[in-house]
Amino acid sequence: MSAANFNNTNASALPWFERLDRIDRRWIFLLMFLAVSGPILWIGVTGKTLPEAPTLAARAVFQEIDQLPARSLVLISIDFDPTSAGELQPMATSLVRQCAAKNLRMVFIALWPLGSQVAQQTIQEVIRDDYPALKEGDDFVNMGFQAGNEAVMKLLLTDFAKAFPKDSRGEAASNIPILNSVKSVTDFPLLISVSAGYPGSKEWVQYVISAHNEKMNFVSGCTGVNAPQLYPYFPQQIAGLLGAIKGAAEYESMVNSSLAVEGVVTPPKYSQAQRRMGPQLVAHLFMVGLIIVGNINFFARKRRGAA
Amino acid sequence: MTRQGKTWLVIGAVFVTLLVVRGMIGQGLGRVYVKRTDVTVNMPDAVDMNTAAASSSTTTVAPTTSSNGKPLSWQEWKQVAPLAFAAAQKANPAQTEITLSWPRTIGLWLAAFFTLAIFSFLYADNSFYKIAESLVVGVSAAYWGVIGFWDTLVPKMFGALTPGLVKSMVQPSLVSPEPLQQISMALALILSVMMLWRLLPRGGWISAWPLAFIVGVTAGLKIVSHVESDLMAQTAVTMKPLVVRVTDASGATNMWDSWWASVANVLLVVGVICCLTYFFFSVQHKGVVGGAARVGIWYLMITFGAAFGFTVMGRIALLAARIEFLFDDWLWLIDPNHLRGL
Amino acid sequence: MRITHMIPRWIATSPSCKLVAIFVLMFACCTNVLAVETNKGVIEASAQDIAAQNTIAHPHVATENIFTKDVLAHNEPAQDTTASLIEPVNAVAGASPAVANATPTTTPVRPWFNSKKTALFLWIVFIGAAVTVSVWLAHSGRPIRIRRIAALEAVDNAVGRATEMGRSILFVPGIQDMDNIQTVAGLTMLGRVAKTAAEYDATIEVPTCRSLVMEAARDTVRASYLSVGRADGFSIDRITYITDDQFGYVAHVVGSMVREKPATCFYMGYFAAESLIFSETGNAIGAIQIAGTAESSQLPFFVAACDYTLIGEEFFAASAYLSGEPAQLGTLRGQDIGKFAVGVFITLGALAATILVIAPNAPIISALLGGLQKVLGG
Amino acid sequence: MKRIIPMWIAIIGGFAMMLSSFVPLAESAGEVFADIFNVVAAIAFVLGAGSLAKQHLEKLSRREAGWGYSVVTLGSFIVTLFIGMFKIGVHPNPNFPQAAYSGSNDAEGSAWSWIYEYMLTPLTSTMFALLAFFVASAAFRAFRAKNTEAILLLVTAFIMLLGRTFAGVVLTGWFPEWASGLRLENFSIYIMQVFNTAGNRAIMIGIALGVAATGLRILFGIDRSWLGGGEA
Repeated sequence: MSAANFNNTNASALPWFERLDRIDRRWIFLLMFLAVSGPILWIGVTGKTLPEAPTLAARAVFQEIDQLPARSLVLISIDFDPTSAGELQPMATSLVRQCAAKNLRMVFIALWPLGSQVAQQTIQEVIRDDYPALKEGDDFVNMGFQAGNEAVMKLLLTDFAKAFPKDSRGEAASNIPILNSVKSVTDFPLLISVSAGYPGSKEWVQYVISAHNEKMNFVSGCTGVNAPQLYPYFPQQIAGLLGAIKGAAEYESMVNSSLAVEGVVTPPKYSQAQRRMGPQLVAHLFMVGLIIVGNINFFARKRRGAA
Repeated sequence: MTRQGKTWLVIGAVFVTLLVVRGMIGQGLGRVYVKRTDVTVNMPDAVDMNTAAASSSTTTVAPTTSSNGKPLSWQEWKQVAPLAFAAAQKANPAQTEITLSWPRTIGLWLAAFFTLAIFSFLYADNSFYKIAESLVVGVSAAYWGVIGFWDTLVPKMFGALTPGLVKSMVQPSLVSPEPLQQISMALALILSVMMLWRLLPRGGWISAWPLAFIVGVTAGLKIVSHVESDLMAQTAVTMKPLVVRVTDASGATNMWDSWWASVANVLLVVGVICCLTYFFFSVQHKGVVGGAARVGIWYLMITFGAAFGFTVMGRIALLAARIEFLFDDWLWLIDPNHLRGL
Repeated sequence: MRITHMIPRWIATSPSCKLVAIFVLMFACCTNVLAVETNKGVIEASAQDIAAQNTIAHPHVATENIFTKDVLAHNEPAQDTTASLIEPVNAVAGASPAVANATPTTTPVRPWFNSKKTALFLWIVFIGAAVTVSVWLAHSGRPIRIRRIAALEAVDNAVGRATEMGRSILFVPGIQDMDNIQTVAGLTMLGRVAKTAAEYDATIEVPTCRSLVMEAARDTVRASYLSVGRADGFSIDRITYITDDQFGYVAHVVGSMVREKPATCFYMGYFAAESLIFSETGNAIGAIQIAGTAESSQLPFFVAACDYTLIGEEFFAASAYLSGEPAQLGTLRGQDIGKFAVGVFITLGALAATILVIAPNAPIISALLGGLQKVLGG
Repeated sequence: MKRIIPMWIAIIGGFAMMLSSFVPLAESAGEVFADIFNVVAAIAFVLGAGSLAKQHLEKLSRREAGWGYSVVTLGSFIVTLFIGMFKIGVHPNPNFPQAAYSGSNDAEGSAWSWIYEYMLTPLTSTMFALLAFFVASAAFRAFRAKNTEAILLLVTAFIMLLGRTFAGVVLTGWFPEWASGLRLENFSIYIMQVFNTAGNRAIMIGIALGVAATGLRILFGIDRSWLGGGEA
């Protein structure tokens, strides 16, 4: 049990800042656990969430989808797997919900092997459960996963059916009504990518969007890690950007309020991200506290060292 | 046992006690309910099969299942919320449509065990973690092997080289392969055989050839794509005016906004140039170059700080998702999705 | 057989001649291709342009037109009551339905060279030439002074430390396959590190995330041990495949880290989230850690938690730097020439754009800016 | 000879690929290569599986410390492989019942999806979630205001941490309209769009040049360390 253990034998003989500096990091881990689990319990029991003030990038995502005429084609690329679902699933859910509510026709693709399952789950959760009028093949279709990363994107530019020859039911692309008017990816006025890394939004911009910006718009939802790399593309190449769980919460609140019907409670599955902002806040404050304590400690040691 | 060890023991004991108490009150602990549906499909006649296969130019292989023309049926189970089970029981206590699923309930408890086993690594390496680690390595290695087989080899290689087989066994809707596809897959097969030559006692050096091919082609492809999308595109968008005029709706220049937009552009252009200077290898970082390189490092540090802050968000969301799994799906401590009651 | 044997030999022994030969060849191809293109391309280009203008000019309008038709045909119950249905009516007003049918039915003969990519081609030739000339100069004896890269100066010490402590060295070549150039760069680093390790008689462990990487790493390390005459010290079982799964791999590597306690850890290649899991675990076991990646999202974590980090371009320069060979160092100068050119472009472009803001009617400046944009593929 | 032929394969393959990007007829060469590569990588799994089996069987036969864990790894590997390869518990696709293997492994209720949902997902995503803890300890240990660089790093991280939550709104939301740019949530976006963009752009440009130089070193045969060692 010594792996992550620090030597604490003479701890009591040292001044406070030395002791703090050598603190067993497991205490930090425990506090972190409490900082996240406490708010989850609280929000889980009370059901209250923090208010969200949507920023420009998130508003743009909402606008892009909102301005499309009904029955427009939307290509939704699910470029993540369940390991990132904590951040990205709320975005995927709300994006699909807004598209379904707007009566847009959705084509799901996946460039990550497990993305196809994520798409299937999202379809089940949103479309089949809440918009049962939409028909698979006519209103939405899940084309499954294709290996090849950016090669698939390039192929999509020339021949959609070749890149995704069949859907998840095994139906050939030529027999799917929704794809009748689709020759290449540029036939979609809007591309949505929910991505956790490579291949994902950055590759979409590089290989598809930068060359065909005038034909199609692109909105992206991404993890916190990827957000810094994608902000440079906003708003020229990426028309709207949801960055991390914060972006998801902002967007979610916009979709929820736009689709709210008086007297009907929004299903709680549509406010996942907003619920996660509570633990987010406490954990961030905890991190800030850690950095401050670490620095007080550092200066105390420095002063003692200098004296 | 050290004092610290004792403290941790107490903390652990508190958690276990809470768990036991939780199990005894209220709705109990995590269970999974499923709803049964019967699926019946008609096997198409042999005639239909032949017409379907005749549309392709390739040879037809007889279907492997023997029950031609007969209806085929099986049962499927879909997961439902505990609320649905309660409602069904209330309506008809003898119903068998929605039932408790033992395999999935065991799975749920296993999943909770694995979650805690991995978290236990934070305390120290231990046998629970080792079990979880051994399992995840074994399962995931096989998992990706299987994915490679069914998602890559079958549709791409077998689909191109033995389309008849793939059509009859896996994917009747397979589009007949083009010659180019067949040639490239044949090449892939040759390269793969060379690769696997290593397993034979002699001539293993030949496996360097496919590797060399891959390395060379990767180098060639990446040179072009990086120069195009990173070097040229990023340089082009950095050529920004250092003075910007922002106009209001009325057409008048907004001095305040213009000033800030100009400052942003100046900061951007200067930043890119200074950072590039930092990366110079053949010039010593002294004098003007040294100064610029130092400013470049400052920019890089701000970049890293921003990325750090953003990443923290993501990481906490992931932890929150795992804790939600423990509290919601397993312990039934909270019910944010209203699956067990309103 | 003889000739085929001799040519590679000649080329292998005199790289500079080879480089020049290859570039002459490339230029020849280039001029040839351009000549063909200019002769043939003009008519096609104009025809294509007209066709393209027809189709591209109002793509949104055209598609929207189709959508409105669809709406009528399907007669779906509209699920939302927001005002978006008004929009297409406005948009359609300016368009004629014929636009949608204006797609050319015949495909023109494809030219030999994609004229849209001339700028890209020139850039690659330019960078290639910069590298070639630098290598050539380096070969002809011009001394090259490369600035210190602290992370790389530390490699020898870090390997030596492992030997002194009697512990192993861990080398993680990233989590991507051989089709990622970072993996290739990581393996070239592995070659250098393994060579040093072989000299110091330190053991080096390489867990890999991909089968192909395992094979390549085995070849690389074996050759490194051979090159210092220590073939007996090489063990194939230290380079193992774990699993393709990112976190399965991470679980195994951190588990073995706390058990084996390597004295030195190298992380060189493509990394994603595991960067911090590795480097924090390495920190807890007190290992010296040297990281290198071009993945900018992971750099902050390596910078914060490792002893030394190769940032972006430095990572690609690492193996050249460590080799100390003039030819390899020459390529670093080639990189610098490229950077200098980029700097000049940005400066000129920014100045030109600024002048255009102040004096919008300066034809020379706008021509200059247009030219710069064109050279950059804009 | 054993080195020279691979070197030439790399050189010819690389230059052919580079040129193919400019020839419209051969534009799809990259995609064709990606297909070939994926197939080779999928087949090379045999080598990886062999290595995995070998290392654990050796541990087992030598009864090394912890050989029991090797049994777990090997056992779970074989079981998963068997279930996945033969699509255990997967019904054929209702549209194509005549094809025995037309069903997808991912269908709900299959053994494969059980493994996926109850083993792979909790194990891997919890591993991922460990990062939240490591991020905290790294922040405590490494974010010390030692010099200008460190101060910039930590102040920026600070602004981001506060600006991206409700705390930012509480702390600076009262700033008047003319200073709204200084509100934490807006200021953090400003940093992203100016400083972060500048830094990332320079890194990207540098990487592009680094990739080009690395690629050219390989294609010119200057760097042969990937083939093993200096001399050809």
